[in-house]
Amino acid sequence: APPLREPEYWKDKLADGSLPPMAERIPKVPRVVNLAAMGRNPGQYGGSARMIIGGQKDIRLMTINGYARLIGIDERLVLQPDILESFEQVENRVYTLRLRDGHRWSDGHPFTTDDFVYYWEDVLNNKEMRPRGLPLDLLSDGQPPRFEVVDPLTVRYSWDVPNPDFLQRLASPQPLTLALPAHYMKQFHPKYADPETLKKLVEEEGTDDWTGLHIKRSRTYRPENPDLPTLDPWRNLVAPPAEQFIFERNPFFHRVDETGQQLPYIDRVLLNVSASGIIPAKAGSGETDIQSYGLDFADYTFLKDAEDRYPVRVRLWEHVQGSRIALLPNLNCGDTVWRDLFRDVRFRRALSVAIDREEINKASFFGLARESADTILPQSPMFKPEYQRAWSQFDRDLANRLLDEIGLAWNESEDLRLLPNGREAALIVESAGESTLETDVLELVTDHWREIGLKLHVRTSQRDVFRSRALGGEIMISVQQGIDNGIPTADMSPSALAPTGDEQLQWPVWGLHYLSAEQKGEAPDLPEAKRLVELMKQWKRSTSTAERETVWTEMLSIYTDQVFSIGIVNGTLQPVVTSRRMRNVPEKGLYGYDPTAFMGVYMPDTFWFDGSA
Amino acid sequence: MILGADLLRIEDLSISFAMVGGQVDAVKKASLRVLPGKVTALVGESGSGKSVISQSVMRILPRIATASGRILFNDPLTGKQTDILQLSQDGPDIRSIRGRRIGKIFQEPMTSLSPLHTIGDQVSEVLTIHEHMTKDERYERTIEMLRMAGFSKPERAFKMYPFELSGGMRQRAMIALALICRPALLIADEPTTALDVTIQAQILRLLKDLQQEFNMAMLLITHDLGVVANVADEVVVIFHGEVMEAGPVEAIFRRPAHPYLKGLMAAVPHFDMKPGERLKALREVPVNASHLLDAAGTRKTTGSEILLSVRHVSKSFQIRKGGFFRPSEEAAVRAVDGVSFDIRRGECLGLVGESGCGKTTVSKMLMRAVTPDSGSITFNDHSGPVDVLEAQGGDLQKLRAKIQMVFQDPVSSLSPRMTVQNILAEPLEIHDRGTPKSRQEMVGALMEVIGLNRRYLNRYPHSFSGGQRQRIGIARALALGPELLICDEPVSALDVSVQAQILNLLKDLQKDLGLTYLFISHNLAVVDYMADRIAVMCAGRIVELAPRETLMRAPVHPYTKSLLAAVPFPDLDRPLDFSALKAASASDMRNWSVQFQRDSAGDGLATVDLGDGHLVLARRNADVRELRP
Amino acid sequence: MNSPLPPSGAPLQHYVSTAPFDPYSVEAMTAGQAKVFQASQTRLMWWKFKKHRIALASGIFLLALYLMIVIAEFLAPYNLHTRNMDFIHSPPQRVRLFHEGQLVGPFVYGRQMTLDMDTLRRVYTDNRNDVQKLRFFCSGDPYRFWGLFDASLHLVCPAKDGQMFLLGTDRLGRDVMSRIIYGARISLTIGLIGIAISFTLGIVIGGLAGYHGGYIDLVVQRIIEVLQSIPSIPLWLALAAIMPVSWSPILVYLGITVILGLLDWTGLARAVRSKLLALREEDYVLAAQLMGASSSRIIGRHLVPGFLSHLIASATITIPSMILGETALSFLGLGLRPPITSWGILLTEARSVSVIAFYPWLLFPMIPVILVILAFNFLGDGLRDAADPYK
Amino acid sequence: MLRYILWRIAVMVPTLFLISVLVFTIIELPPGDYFESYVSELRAMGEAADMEEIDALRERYGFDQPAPVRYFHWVGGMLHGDFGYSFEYQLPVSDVVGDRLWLTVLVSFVTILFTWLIAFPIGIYSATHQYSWGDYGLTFLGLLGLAIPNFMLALILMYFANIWFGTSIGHLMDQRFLNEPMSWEKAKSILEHLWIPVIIIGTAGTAGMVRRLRANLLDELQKQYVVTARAKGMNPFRALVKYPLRMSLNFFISDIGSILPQIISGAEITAIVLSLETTGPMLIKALQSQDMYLAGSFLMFLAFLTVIGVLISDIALAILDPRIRLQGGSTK
Ligand SMILES: Nc1ncnc2c1ncn2[C@@H]1O[C@H](COP(=O)(O)OP(=O)(O)OP(=O)(O)O)[C@@H](O)[C@H]1O
Ligand SMILES: Nc1ncnc2c1ncn2[C@@H]1O[C@H](COP(=O)(O)OP(=O)(O)OP(=O)(O)O)[C@@H](O)[C@H]1O
Ligand SMILES: [Mg+2]
Ligand SMILES: [Mg+2]
Repeated sequence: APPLREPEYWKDKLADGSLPPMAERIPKVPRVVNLAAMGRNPGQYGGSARMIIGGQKDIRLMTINGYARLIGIDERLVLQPDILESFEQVENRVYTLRLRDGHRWSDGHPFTTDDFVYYWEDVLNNKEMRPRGLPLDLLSDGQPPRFEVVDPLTVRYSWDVPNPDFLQRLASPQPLTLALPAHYMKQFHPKYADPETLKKLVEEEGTDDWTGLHIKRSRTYRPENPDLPTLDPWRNLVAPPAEQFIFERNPFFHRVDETGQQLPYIDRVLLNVSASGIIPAKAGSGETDIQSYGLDFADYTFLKDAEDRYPVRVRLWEHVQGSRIALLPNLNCGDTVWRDLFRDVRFRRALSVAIDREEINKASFFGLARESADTILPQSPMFKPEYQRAWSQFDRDLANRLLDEIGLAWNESEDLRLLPNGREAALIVESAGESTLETDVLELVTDHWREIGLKLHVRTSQRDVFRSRALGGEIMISVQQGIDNGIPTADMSPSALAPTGDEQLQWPVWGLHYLSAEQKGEAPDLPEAKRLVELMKQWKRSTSTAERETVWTEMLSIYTDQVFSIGIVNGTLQPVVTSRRMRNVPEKGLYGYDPTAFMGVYMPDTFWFDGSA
Repeated sequence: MILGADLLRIEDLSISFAMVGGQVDAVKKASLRVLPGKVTALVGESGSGKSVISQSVMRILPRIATASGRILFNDPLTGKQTDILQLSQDGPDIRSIRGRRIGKIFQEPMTSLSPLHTIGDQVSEVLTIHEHMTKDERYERTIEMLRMAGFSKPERAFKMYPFELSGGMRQRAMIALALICRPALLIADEPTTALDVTIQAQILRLLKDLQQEFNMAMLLITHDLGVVANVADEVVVIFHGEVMEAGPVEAIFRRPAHPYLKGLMAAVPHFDMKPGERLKALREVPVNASHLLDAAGTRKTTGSEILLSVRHVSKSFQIRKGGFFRPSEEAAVRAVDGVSFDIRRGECLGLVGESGCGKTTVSKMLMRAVTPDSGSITFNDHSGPVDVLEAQGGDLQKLRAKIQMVFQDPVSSLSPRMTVQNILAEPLEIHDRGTPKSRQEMVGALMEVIGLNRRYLNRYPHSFSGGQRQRIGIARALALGPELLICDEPVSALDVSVQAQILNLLKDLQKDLGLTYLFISHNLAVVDYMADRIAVMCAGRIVELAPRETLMRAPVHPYTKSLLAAVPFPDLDRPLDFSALKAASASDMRNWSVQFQRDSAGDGLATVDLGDGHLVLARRNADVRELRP
Repeated sequence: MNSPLPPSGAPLQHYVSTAPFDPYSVEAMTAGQAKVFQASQTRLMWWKFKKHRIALASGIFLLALYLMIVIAEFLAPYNLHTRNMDFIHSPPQRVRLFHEGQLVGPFVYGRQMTLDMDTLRRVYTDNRNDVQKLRFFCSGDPYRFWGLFDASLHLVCPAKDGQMFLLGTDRLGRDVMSRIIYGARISLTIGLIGIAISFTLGIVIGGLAGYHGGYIDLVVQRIIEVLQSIPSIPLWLALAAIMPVSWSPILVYLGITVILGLLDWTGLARAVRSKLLALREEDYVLAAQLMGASSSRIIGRHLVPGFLSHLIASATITIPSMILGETALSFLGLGLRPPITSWGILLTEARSVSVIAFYPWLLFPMIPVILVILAFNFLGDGLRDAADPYK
Repeated sequence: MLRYILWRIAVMVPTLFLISVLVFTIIELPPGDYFESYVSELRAMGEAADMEEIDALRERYGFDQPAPVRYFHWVGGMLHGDFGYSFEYQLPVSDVVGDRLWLTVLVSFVTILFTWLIAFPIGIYSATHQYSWGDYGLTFLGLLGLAIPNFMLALILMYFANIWFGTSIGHLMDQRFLNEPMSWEKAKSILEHLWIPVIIIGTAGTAGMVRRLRANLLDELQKQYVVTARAKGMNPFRALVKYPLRMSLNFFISDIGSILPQIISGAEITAIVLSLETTGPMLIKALQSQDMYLAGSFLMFLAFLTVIGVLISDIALAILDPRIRLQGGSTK
């Protein structure tokens, strides 16, 4: 192994001994990132990268982009042990996770199986902490796993029935937590802490009891607690509220490059809180070193123009959503006339083929997007062109034929169709009204549908009331982005294709039914939807990738053929602005929350500033 | 400087106003002069351009006015002669003259003072501008000036706001303001109209003193020929903006030549007029009074004998003491103190008295504009007695139509943004009399009887002369054809001939229609001419009330006596005896004989009936015979 | 003696004018004066107003604008929603008269768009050979005039198969000029309705409080205080939340107007009130009371006119803030909804730095806003002067 | 006068009570609650919320209780100096507001100062030089400020300030000073940034003030007492300031109470666009995400300032105009 090289950043601390040398800081077997093999260059330490966030909550971007997970996916979406040294699974039931020897939390305390034990015994299975039991992700067929500590570096979670989603959940941008820094958290736990001190702490924090305090102090996804030890590449130094968050390199981070440098290269990341509206302007005036959040395709021209004036570079990555914008007819709509129409597949197909996707592509995406149904992208191993093409052609005659078939007659002046009950066919589409893109697309769609005799009203309402209104059947159609993860592998859950959650605005009530383990909501009564639920369950029980692939394929074809959501375009582009001196940023990338964790899979810890440029 | 050269020389001054319908020539080639230390009186008909001339001397004409000619001012201090019209509008040259070398007493004291600043502030400000003095010195000087101007409690007046003062007090404040810098030239535009004769005499004496002491010259504009006779050295008579006659006072009074001047002289009311004798106005406007007012509503003269009876009304005003934040220990000033009187149907009750004694307050109480602290007021109309203080709704509305008032201050009582047409039509509109067309007619007729041309109907109040405005106020009060008309100094701003015209009109209305008047005036000759009975007020009380004859010939109360003694006559052979007039003494109880003074307990005064309706305020136990002179 | 004035310092001689004297003489009325005295007060004001050139011009300009919104469909070359996908973000075209030195009448050059795939910009070049003559009183985009009948007559249209974007196009290729013309409808009426509401409320409520004082004043003051103490945006948010979501855009528009009006009166009411508190002590108010005038008459005829300058100034300032107040609402996503367009919406749509950098013509709606505001202000000046008795 | 002031202060109590009810209604009006919107927002990102925690919070903050109970809870807390808890920031409201408050006060104060400093001279000039080129020009400039929506002006200024002066876009200071204690450098940076929002927020108000001041002055300049002042030989400017200006101040003073909410309302959008570290954006966000205690306490604080402002305005009015002071209490 090459000799380890210390970053300048720690010079003082190393000198006064407050920080041990690197060899003692990194695990015995660190994760060696071979940059050359990735087609990148090993870099140099140093520098602060500025990034703009739209609100305090967005410091979670650091957890997402930092993407240090027990197990993570790489650029090719293949699972890799990351924090773990290795993992094994048997029949998707028994998962054995092996830690790296000598791995430490950011405060230098060893990261061991104790941390898993603490979380399992004192948090997850503590009645006060979790009166309702384990999180759904840890249940398989409603049953919890068995947890064992195999040896000081190994833990095992085993279920009786398969839980194929487990590893993916560990690798997801918002990962399933299995461990907490026990040495730090114990001071907030009545089992370990001195009751008096704890009481005082609770009072100081202003929470009701220790659980509140514990939850608050243990937030890993939103790293608000600067004292909480972490395994991420950077750790937060600033407690909110603040206008600027400073993240400093984690001296105990477990990754090194092939030249013996500890990652990350960049010493500090500064998150400046700003209004999301001015992020493009700020990015275009060189006020950020790495930015994708808050930027939109429409800003590209401006950002590109700024390249001449400021030392910035703009790249275009590709969005991973199934559709950048999709229209979701609510199959659980309260208005029975409309509900029946929406449940008629001919109607959904008519709506879909009546849209001139090319025009939208031209107007809003410079023709660079892919006109497609709401489905997976070609980058997914399971992609088939027919999914993309399913009912996404522009065929107004077909649409009219379908509507005629359903029996929607025209009114006297021949400009609108009439519903079976004689009302004019006027649809109301709900939009969160957050982007001009949405407004523009809706404006075009309004015209397209007008041609087949349907009137469209756009109603903007706050997104927060969407869900409750959708559940109440008050929403007819809503606009959202399509399937989150458009580049799934068969091992990833196909839940987006089936009614599995109440946030799915095309069938929120059915989704709730599944989500609540059939306690709430209603069971789907459309055969195709029922089938999707069955397939979903089948996937959950599956033990092989091949089996999962068949499930996926069937679900995809049902979903696209049935047009449960009307996709418009996908593969749209996302500007990524970086400092011109920043290296190792891929020219092309897939951009999305799920599964790529925004930039996470491209490992921002390997980005570096080229001092010579 | 040639000793004795003209202090002010106005040569061929013409002034015109640019108005919507074309220009109005207010002054046409007028020339006059003022000698240092001497008084030039400018007399003339109301609206003849006197005030405009005086404004041009200070260069404070309204913006729409243009002046041509020369106004030469010889400053005795520097010996320099300046043509005021050539100076820049508000430049330092003219500013060093204004206020310091030339002082001006404005005709309308109410509006001429800022309502937001205390009297003291506004008066002492002149010193701040022109003299280098410490604050205390300024205060001293101001207090002294206020005292000289006739304020008995200048320290109090210093802190008062204009709206807290009576008309006469405001005028005195204005006088103090004009005199405080001891100017070389004083322009006094009707300086004493709101003052009772005793205070008027006092002011005239003050002016005379200053004239002697500081060689102050004066351009005196007045209607009171008595005042002219007493103080002027030279007189200029002006009519329609043109000088008709000019000369030394002797020549003017002894040998009036121009028909206009002769007419003026003849129109002066005097004390020895025979009963039923009419004043000779320069022009008689034939008025079909009954037609005029019948149009407004038919009237009945039947009903009880006493139209209005006032019983024991009192009114106190809170006086601020102490600072802004300290709770003010409220002291009250009794503006009206237990006043009782009756007004009989069809009579004219004259009310005279010292300036600030509460006349206006009494009249306002009759109109319910001021609520008395105690007492009662009953209006006895043919439909039965109405309690004025309690009337509500429709009753009040009817009452309002029956009692009308002519305000002492004509400027502020006219809405500045209404044309005369609208002002005069308004009462008719409120009481829904007639059609728009008949109202128009009525308004025209009203304008005629007050001697104003119909073509002024579309002008706004501010563009009228003081006298013209006063007449508009009278016309408005007449519009509704009231039964009782309260006239608060209705003719103070009118020259004698127009005054005669208006007084005759009022007399005619009284005779023909049985109109009843409460007539407040300082001009005793006018009251003598108009009133059937006269009440004399002093310090908030009625000190004497008697039929006119009795009061004039045989006054009992010492205050009445001193009033009558202070009347100036338009006769060079009957000059006022200034030296006999002691400052601020007429109303000072201590100078009265004991019978009229309050006893040591602070009261004990009661109304004593001397018979024949002659009432006088004296000690309860005073002997009637003792009182009679 | 001919002069009343002796030489300086000399004793004054007795001077008597020798001109003929007639006490009854009145100066002859000029024709102008006769006209003035017969005229009504409104007519007088109109005469005075006419003399104020800029005000008159502003008045005419505004009148023309209001006429324009009546026939917006006819004046606008395109419909509000007509898109032209081949001319997205096209800069304004120039109307020319001469082609290669020859007079051909008003025309524009045809345009070609090329995509710059590097910067992702649309580049437009004029084709100097493609002369597209404008047509007048021509048939163009069909529309339904006032929702009454179908028509397609326009004042001016592009050449057949040609384009004419005199003020450029927006991101959907819509003609900015046409949108401005349509937007005038909402923007010009919203201000007037809003101001009518707020002024009526402000003057009546403030007037009563100021004139009567005492308890009425106390209560009114507290209401105003409560209303004023909450910044407008939360109030908007709350009121917008009350407005049923099912309302049609037209109702929403009216609702917004009413909201703007309802929230705006407090300031005026306080100003009226405090001014009246001072003015009510004037003698002419007393005089009117003694004549038996009702409170409303005193407030309306005597007090408010004394305050007219302030009212006019406030009104001319409030109209623009109403026109633009709606932009603030739109900015928060509470304003008007797309099928309806206003200048405010056009401006909110242009709210990004890239517009300022690349598509500045999208800021054109600011020009009519500025012009209207200026016009209202100068009109206000003129009215003020006309009502000013001292002028 | 002292009695009047005490009486006015006593009257503030019911007013504040009314305001608190109104504020509470406003923040309660939109359907749903903070947690609803929080969950929705997370879901829109594809994230999941810990429903356990949310349910606990819901219960803890009494979201299951009827509105009046919550109202009294909130008001009661405020009386004890407890302004509630911000869900968004998961901190007590008082901690969240922190620095922003004084920055808001700074911006508002400077803006008010700016408005007055500009509006008074211009108003006076315009009134005394009616229809001069200066009058027209300044009127035009002022109206321009009024005609351009704040957000547009903000964008334009921000863009050009960046291009021409290199001022960083938005914010009240350079970002590197964000978490630093006050220093000379930081103060300089704040000043460098401050002028943009101040101009933007100030311009709109300035035009209104200029026009109103001008109108009022034009009326007063005709009055007889101005002539008197001139006849005293007073310098026209000093006369103007002492008499007509003081008279014209009536409208201005009666407005003092509403200046603050107005400035803050006007500033909100600007602050959003410019991403200022003031309370405006925070308030809007709190309102939109229904962070009710944060929004409510904020609004109450503003309301309190306004009520104080109105009090000051009433007292100042009484001081200014003796007619109001000495006779204002009476009923007609
Ligand atoms: N601002 C003005 N605008 C137009 N006309 C005016 C104005 N001021 C005065 N006048 C006219 O000028 C003439 C002279 O007015 P002036 O005030 O000088 O009269 P006067 O002699 O002082 O009368 P009085 O004794 O009644 O005060 C009057 O006819 C009046 O209507
Ligand atoms: N609003 C007020 N506030 C305080 N004091 C007042 C007020 N009005 C009048 N006074 C006082 O009441 C007294 C009487 O005033 P009033 O106006 O009745 O006098 P007047 O007899 O009409 O005098 P003049 O002949 O000078 O007009 C005066 O001392 C005056 O200062
Ligand atoms: Mg006069
Ligand atoms: Mg009086």
